[in-house]
Amino acid sequence: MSIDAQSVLNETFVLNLGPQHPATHGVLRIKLTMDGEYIVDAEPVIGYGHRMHEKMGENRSYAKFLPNTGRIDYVAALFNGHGYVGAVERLAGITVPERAEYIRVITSELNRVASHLLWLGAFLVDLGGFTPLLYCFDDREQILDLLESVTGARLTFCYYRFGGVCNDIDDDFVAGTRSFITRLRSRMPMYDAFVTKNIIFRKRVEGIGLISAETCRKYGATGPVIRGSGVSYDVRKVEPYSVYLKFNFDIPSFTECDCMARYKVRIEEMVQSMRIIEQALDSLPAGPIMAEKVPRTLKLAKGDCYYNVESARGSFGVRVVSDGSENAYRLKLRSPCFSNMSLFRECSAGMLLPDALALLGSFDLVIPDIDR
Amino acid sequence: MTNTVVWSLIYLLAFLLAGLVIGLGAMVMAWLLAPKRTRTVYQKTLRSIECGVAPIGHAWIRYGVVYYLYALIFVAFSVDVLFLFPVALVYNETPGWLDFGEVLLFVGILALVIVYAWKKGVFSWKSKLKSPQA
Amino acid sequence: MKILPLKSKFEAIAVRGTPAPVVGAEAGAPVPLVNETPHATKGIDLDVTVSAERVVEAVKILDEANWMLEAITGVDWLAERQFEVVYDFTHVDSGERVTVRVRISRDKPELPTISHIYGGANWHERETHDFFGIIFLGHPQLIPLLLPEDARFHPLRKDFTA
Amino acid sequence: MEKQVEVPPGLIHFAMLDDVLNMARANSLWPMTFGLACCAIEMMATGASRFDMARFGCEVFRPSPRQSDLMIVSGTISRKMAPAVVTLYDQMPEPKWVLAMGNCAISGGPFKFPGQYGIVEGVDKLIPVDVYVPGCPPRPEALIEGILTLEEKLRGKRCFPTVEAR
Repeated sequence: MSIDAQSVLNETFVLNLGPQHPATHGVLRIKLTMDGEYIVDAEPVIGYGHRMHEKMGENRSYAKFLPNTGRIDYVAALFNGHGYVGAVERLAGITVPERAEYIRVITSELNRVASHLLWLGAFLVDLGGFTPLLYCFDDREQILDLLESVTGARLTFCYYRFGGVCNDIDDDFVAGTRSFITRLRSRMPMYDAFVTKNIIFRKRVEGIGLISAETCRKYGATGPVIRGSGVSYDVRKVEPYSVYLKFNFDIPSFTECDCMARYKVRIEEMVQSMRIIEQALDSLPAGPIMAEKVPRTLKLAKGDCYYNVESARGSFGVRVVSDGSENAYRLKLRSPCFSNMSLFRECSAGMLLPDALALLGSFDLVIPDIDR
Repeated sequence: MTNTVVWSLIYLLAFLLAGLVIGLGAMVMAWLLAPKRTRTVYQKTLRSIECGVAPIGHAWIRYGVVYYLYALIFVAFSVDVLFLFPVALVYNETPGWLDFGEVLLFVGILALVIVYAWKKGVFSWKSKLKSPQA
Repeated sequence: MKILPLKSKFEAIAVRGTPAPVVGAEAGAPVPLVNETPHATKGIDLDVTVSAERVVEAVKILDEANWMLEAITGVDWLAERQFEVVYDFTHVDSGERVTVRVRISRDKPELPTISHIYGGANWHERETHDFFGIIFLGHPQLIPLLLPEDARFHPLRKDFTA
Repeated sequence: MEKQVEVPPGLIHFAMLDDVLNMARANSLWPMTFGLACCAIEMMATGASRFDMARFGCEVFRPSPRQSDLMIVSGTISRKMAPAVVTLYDQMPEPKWVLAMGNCAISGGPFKFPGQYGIVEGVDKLIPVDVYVPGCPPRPEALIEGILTLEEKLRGKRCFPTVEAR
């Protein structure tokens, strides 16, 4: 009996890519129905990292929710803060002074580079290479030192306030950022030679995990996932917020739709972010960093509004529904990883298990961002 | 039983004894020194590991034959290496390229296994999903 | 400006359907309520209020015009004994936002599913079902998503006590 | 659940032998990769090149509970995750220790509020804990101090200098 005929009689078995697994970057569980090495059906089971952010949004005042924003997507925490603060400012009609907007852009873009560096290390550990993680963490520590000197935290920042930022950046922050950018630019060719041209890495990611632009639209996937499928949708350009209009930078997008395209998008995004930071540092205006009369306990007008930012993983949106009291009536956090992950079941049918892990790694997941 | 034969037998015996002592000794030491009881909360110590959740279904099912073929190829080559051990002992006795030629011939013939397996499609993981449509 | 053709299509739904009153809207207003809101202060370009039966039609209009589903949000208006379900759409080229709002009664919270049109809605609807207990008719797998499998409580309802 | 925290003794044990065993165990704690939330990123930073836990014996991060003897609970334990945490604790062979990293693992941290429905307030409600490392997330140096405290608990005396409060 030839091999083909034999394999038709196989039974499928169920494997748990469980809550505690090195490749899931947290507590994501995937129920894999397998036929040998091929995935018949991969049903993600989420909720193991659910931490009730939206419930907490309702039973505490607007200002008390600020520390929570650093713990939704803690790898790129400043974007959540920017989204939440932006939504409340839009509903309250607070205008943020120019310098504070620039500081927000600089620190957010630094956080994006740090998030992409952590993703680069973790993605390659998923594919089996441990050494790049040490290089990436070394670079990332430089950014954490800079951000720690200004915000006081390494990971779960709570730096933005309604109407501005709480701490001004000084000269050695600016000097440190410039020296960091020159250092990272000198190391990018090393990453390029060390990883991008590595034949083992290319064999694991090229042509693997194809996601069409139509699937991205149907599932609402945004960020590097949709930019890897040829659609250059970036909230900073398409729906400009803050002062991003003042900087010229371009949005990398590749049309191969595979893991390699998403990898190249993120590597190119790091370069673009450094361009933005440099332009922002050059034209940093003087002036106040907080809007003047922002009431201590904020009471927003009745009604709701939506504000979204381009986080490192996609478009992070906040919908604040207020009924005039000092607590939000309803706070909806639209997290990018939730939608990016929802297309995993459709895209991973029929793939080999190691390829499905490469696809999972190319999503750059943060599990509490999925579960909120 | 000349002197050298007795001595080589003693060496052989000593070698076997050392193997046994190291093998069994480690297990006995562990049995003596290791903690007797494992602290558990749900008494799930002996459950097979599935990332923290209960495994679904049982393992005795008919899964793909390709795993079995991989194991067969491994056995073929481990036997091949087994035969190379005695060759290594007497490799340098005769000068010239004769020994090298013999070893090459031996390994070459056994390498035909890979060519045969390649032709039969063992190395391309056939999948049930692909075969019905293809 | 991608929302102009949509505006007329949404009004078309209103003309054909009998103006079923939308609780909370002014009495007698045609369904759906379509009003254009400034992006700067509301973050939305077109705000459409639809009755429960029209949801699938409204979403089909947006799907044909290549809009992307961002999120489905549930809001519990306890005072008016109503649930409000808000569908957020955006367009990748123009960055405009359309919001489709539906109000359903709190005692019989049922709504037709749109997961056959937008695959992403599957998880969003399951999450809204988790938090509010809104039943999406025709949803393939309406079991708890974020809460434990055996969870029968709905935490984001205003009358939820732990 | 008895609060017996000490490692149960072996068949034969006397003082000198236990010292040798504990010294060996203290110098080679193999943590299990068990990242739940934000603290996991700080745990990775502690394992990476700058803070490098390997200098104190915690070199290898084993993914499987069978091969690890230290469970670092880093992050929030939600009620859906609690049975998995306890199952993993059971599946770890003796001698095993638990290090509760971060406020969420100690007492529920920022997510503990009246009327919360989703998290277990502290991992010591589920399994016996040896060392608590406070912080949200604790800095890598704090995690290393936690590991040194565990090693001091094993050895009986501390062989690395302590950080004097300046």
